[in-house]
Amino acid sequence: MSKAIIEIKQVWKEYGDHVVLEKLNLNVQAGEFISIVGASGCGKTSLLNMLLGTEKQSRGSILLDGKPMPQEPNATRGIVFQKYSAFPHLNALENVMLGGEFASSPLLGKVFGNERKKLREQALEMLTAVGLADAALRYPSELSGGMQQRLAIAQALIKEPRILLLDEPFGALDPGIRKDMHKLIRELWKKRGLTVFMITHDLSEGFSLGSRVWVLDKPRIDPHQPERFGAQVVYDIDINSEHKLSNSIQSLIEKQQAAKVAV
Amino acid sequence: MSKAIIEIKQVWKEYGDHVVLEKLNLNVQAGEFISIVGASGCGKTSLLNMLLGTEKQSRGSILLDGKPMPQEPNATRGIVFQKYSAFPHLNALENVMLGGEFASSPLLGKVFGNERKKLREQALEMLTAVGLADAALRYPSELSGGMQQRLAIAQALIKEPRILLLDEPFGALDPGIRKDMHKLIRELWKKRGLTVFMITHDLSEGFSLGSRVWVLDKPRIDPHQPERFGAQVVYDIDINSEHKLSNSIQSLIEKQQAAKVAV
Amino acid sequence: ETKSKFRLAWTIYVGWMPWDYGDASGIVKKWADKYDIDIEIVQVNDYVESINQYTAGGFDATVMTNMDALTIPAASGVDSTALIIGDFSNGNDGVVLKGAKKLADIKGQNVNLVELSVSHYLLARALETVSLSERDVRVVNTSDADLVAAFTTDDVTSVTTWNPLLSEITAMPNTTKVFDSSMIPGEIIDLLVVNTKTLADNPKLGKALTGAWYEIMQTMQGSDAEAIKARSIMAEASGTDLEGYDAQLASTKMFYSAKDAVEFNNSAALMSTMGKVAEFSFEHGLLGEGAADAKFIGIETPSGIYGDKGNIKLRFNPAYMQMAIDEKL
Amino acid sequence: MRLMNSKPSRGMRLALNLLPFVILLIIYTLASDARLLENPSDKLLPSWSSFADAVQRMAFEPSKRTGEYLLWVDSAASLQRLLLGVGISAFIGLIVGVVSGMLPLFRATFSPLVTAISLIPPMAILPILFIVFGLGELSKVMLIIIGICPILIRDLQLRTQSLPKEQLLKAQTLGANSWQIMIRVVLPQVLPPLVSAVRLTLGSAWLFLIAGEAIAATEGLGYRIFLIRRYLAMDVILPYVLWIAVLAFLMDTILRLISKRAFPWYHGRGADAHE
Amino acid sequence: MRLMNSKPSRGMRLALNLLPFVILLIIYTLASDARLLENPSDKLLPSWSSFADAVQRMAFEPSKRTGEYLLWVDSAASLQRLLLGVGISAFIGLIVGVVSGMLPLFRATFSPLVTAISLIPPMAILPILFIVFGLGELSKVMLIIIGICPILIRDLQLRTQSLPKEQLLKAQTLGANSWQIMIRVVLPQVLPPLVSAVRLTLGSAWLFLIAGEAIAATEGLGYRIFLIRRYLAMDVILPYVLWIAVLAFLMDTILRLISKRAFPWYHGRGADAHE
Ligand SMILES: Nc1ncnc2c1ncn2[C@@H]1O[C@H](COP(=O)(O)OP(=O)(O)OP(=O)(O)O)[C@@H](O)[C@H]1O
Ligand SMILES: Nc1ncnc2c1ncn2[C@@H]1O[C@H](COP(=O)(O)OP(=O)(O)OP(=O)(O)O)[C@@H](O)[C@H]1O
Ligand SMILES: [Mg+2]
Ligand SMILES: [Mg+2]
Repeated sequence: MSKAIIEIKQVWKEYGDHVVLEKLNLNVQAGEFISIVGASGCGKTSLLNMLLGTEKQSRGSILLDGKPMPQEPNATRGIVFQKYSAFPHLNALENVMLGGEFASSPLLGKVFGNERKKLREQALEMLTAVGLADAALRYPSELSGGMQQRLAIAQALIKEPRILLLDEPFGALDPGIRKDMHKLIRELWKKRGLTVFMITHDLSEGFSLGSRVWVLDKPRIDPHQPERFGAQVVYDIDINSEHKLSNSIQSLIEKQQAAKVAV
Repeated sequence: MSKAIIEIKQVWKEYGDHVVLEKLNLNVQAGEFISIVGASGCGKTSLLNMLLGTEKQSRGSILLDGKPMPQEPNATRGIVFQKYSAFPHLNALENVMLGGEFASSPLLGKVFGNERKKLREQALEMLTAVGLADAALRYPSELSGGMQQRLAIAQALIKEPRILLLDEPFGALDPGIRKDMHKLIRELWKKRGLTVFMITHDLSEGFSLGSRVWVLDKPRIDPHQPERFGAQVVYDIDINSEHKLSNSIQSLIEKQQAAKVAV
Repeated sequence: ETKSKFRLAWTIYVGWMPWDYGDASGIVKKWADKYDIDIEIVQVNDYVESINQYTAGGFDATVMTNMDALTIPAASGVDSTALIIGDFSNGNDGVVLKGAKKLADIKGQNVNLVELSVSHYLLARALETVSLSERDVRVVNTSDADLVAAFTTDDVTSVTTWNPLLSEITAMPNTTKVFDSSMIPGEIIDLLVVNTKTLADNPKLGKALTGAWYEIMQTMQGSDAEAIKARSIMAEASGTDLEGYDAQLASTKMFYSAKDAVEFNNSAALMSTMGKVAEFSFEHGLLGEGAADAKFIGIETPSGIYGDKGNIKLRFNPAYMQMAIDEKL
Repeated sequence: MRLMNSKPSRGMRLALNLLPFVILLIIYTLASDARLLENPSDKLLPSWSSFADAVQRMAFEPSKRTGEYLLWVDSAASLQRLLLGVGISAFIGLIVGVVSGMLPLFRATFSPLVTAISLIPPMAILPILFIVFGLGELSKVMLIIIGICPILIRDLQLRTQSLPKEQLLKAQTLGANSWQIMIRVVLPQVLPPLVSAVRLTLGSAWLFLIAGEAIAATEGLGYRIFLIRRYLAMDVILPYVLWIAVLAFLMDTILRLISKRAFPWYHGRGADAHE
Repeated sequence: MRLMNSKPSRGMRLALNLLPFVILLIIYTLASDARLLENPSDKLLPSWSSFADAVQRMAFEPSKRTGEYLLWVDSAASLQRLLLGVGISAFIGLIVGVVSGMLPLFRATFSPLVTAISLIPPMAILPILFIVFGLGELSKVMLIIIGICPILIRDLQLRTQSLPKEQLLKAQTLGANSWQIMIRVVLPQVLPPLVSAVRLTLGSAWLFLIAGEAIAATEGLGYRIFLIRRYLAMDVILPYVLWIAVLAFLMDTILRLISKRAFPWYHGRGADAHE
């Protein structure tokens, strides 16, 4: 078995007295597509934030390539949020070029002349890959929700990050458009050998896209002090090898989930 | 055949030169549940607005119980929007009581004493019916998206409208929560003998809830002047009598729809 | 028309502080009661505003200088009478230079002053004495409230102003008072001005005010305990102390007795002074656009009429002060 | 670590908060000492003990002339004018703003007029104001009203117009008439923005108050500052200015707390932080 | 039909827009006629022909004393001060606001100071301003800056802080450092709010300009109004006030158009109507 790209060792996350995540022990290989599902507020975003580097685990350690995770976001980890992902003051093309400009021009963050031409071509290529070639000169506010998410993905991928983090990337989209986005993200993942972490509220989305699904939940609950215990990964399902098993678990979870929501 | 509750006769809707809807001829019986589906911008909301009375048809006539539709919203037609439906400054209970208060107190719009107690009881009953009894004293901002929509429905139903208009009522909800809402709305519709018009982007939602589905689309398109022709009801599907047929049509539409969206 | 309620406006200035004392001590009320009328004494912060209000009809009587009486109410067609001549400035207004020692050095400097006020007039008269004209300096309009602060800055090198600002400024190091009103005695006169028509219809007002004024004058004069107390109150109201107020009085020629005031009123000098003032005002456009020359507005004095007899708008009428002398009040 | 990501700890933050004030105080003390050494009767930068004397005199000793404690008399007079002016403006702003926001006919008639009035700097029409409203309390209160009312009206009108159309439609389907919608749906919802708008205009209100008092008053904080300005009595002016700042701060804080108390639905965790 | 639902037609709206102005004009004419009948040299409510004369004199005839066309000289002087003051304030507001919004360390140090300064009514510290900055153009420009800069700084800081956190994170994952994020992500996005904030503070800027000119100047619109007040020449004051309103309106309109032109992404149909 190859060395894991990410190792999560005995990680706890607490906000003051409130234990959000407890005792996580997980290894992720390069090229995995991990779907993270779980009830609202169970700590999915907190986990992603630790992988992004904007929050620090309270205990334990998270390793990237065997070294401690950098405590700040950087270009190794791309991210796509549910919204606000693209910069509204730049058109689609400029949004995608921005990453390159940051790298080439430390002072102005802006390049000109030949270098610009090159960046432009790369960006156009990327926009074509996500199906936005025709909308290159439009501002985000002129794009539909789905197109904005494509743009956000293109923007993240142009830096060729090894890890892509997605926090409910399709949560705000209509079902029809979601399906197209699924196709897109699956293609990009396969073609570029990315390691993807995707949070979703839609179980079927999680199962159909992921190569592995983490289900976050609290195994123990103290009804008087619900904040005493944190969530753990209660199911860690490898889709490829256990497809049969997962199906049955899925229906199980769905029922559980539905029961919770009805409250 | 009983007299129709709503008759739409030769109705056109135009904004300036832009023909949105053309030549609609439709009759609706009391107690029908009509799902309205169609591409974005095809005129679904315009149609609903004419039924609500906030917009007037450009030509033709719309009759309610054989009389011209009142040109203003009133208590015969309840409405639930995708969002902003509840009043943020009132808690759930007060939101539901408001309709009764308007009727009993023309001057203050507020009642006190015994009358208030009675209204309160009715409102609590209604909140219980939509599963919000426990959240009666919470403000809308403290409710989840699904709970807010339940509240909006409760608020509309307390006036016992004969017609209920829903404009993508569940569009902003997560899939799990959507399912509960479907159950709720189906129960309420059956129990109260409402006539329901529901716009949705989700085809399966439209077909599973409606007793009748209207598919809006432009039968003719002039590629150079796309605004010359308006949308019509290209399919008018009675779910109960033609369930078999509708299934095949559904898959047909889904494909069509997907193709359009992909652009 | 006759009425029984009157309003008098006063502003803070050494020669007008007695009105505040008269209000606080009840002297004014006493005299008003005697004539069975009501007189409200109102303090206004902003001097020009008080005259504007008088001109617009908001006050029946207001304190002002002879020049402002001509250029504001009279020029606006409001027929006004100088009921009481309280004092004239005798060193209370002055031109101050920073560094330089003599008036002629003012040439080419910026002079900060309240434009179109008596300071402006004083400056013009001062310049005449050294054969300069206003073209040889640059007048910068500066609000009186900020003149002292302004003078502490480097770009202000010369000011023309009145007390108490003048004494604040001359107290600063490296300053010289190169000209003051004692060199043009009797030209800057402080008056109580009453609307002529109101006065004609309500002689009681004139009597009550004149009576009250000379009783106050009597009280504040000298160094007995009551006078000290009166002047202390006036001092505090004008924001200074007894010592400072007495210093200001020293450079003011107060007419404590009605006799002196009437004498001054009847002198021929008054008419020639008003002639100079009228000419200055005309040159500066203060008599209004309709004025063809300095004599556009008639000024009536006991020694004759200056200007247009058909358009008399300002009257120096000693009748009521005379009553005070005759003890007919 | 990027500079934008480095956050001071609690104690550190407090220290940083105070730092500029401490530096200012030190600079003042040095400058004042230097000036007073040169000219002991200098009034420009008084020593700390002169400040203490002046405060003692203005706040805790009766005035010789009237027997009043001047600072408190001035504060009471100014606050009364300010509260009257702001209160009346808020009331007018609320009523006219809401009616104008709700009724297109009313809006068409009055909105351009309000815009025109709001363009005129009240300072420019001060002379006219005093002539029209006299020199009494009315004119000072009116100056505040004319200064801030157009702003409040326009803000409230905008807030009313930007209520989701859906809400007004919903209310109509609940059988409400225009009046009921106004008092039960619109008014309560624009109250919190009204408080915010009032907080924002308080600064201007103080300005107009001081300008008005400078011209015609016999007591008040602005009056006193202008009266003693002639003597450059910085030992009184500076404490007065600080006192005004403290009063302004207190009023702002009180309004903020009132709004938090009275409108929990507006400040609740759900509605994202309207500060 | 409910009153709130009845909208005036186009022609009707125009008529309603003009109605209050027409009424005001009529009232003025009647009042002026009545006063002039009583006292033909009354200056309080001049006749229309006096206005025409005054405008002719101030705008199109050289002054007897200086040979200058006063209205234009005054306008040029005032506009220059105003533009300088507002321009510098906008610049400082942008820089300090953005830096303070982005960097917690900077914010902790300077934000309380800015808040404290914003609480002090500039009118109250006029003497201090004069002493520090002299009586020249600088002090008038500084008065504007001190008056509106704290507002702009606080607004821009708030705007910067309320940029979606997601954007700043995204920029960091694209490899940007704090400086690059500031100039490529934050600065361009707060420019349109800066223009809005400047438009909102223009009213105050005019106020401070007029207050400053009233105190010490040799030309300027505020100077002229306060000078002429000495002889109650309403025939000049009123046209000057109107002229100021027109200038204020023009500046506001120009800023609005510039913003629309320069920031299409901000005013675009997608982003809901930032007026
Ligand atoms: N900065 C914070 N300080 C205190 N508590 C926090 C903070 N961030 C998150 N929490 C708490 O931690 C818990 C987990 O939050 P998190 O956002 O990770 O949940 P989530 O699974 O992403 O939920 P959702 O599905 O709603 O996005 C929540 O109870 C939340 O209130
Ligand atoms: N007030 C209006 N003025 C002019 N055009 C309008 C107006 N309202 C709607 N339209 C146009 O009419 C068409 C139909 O709009 P409508 O809102 O009814 O579509 P819809 O089917 O509800 O779309 P969606 O699914 O996006 O809600 C659109 O092209 C829209 O631009
Ligand atoms: Mg989350
Ligand atoms: Mg719609």
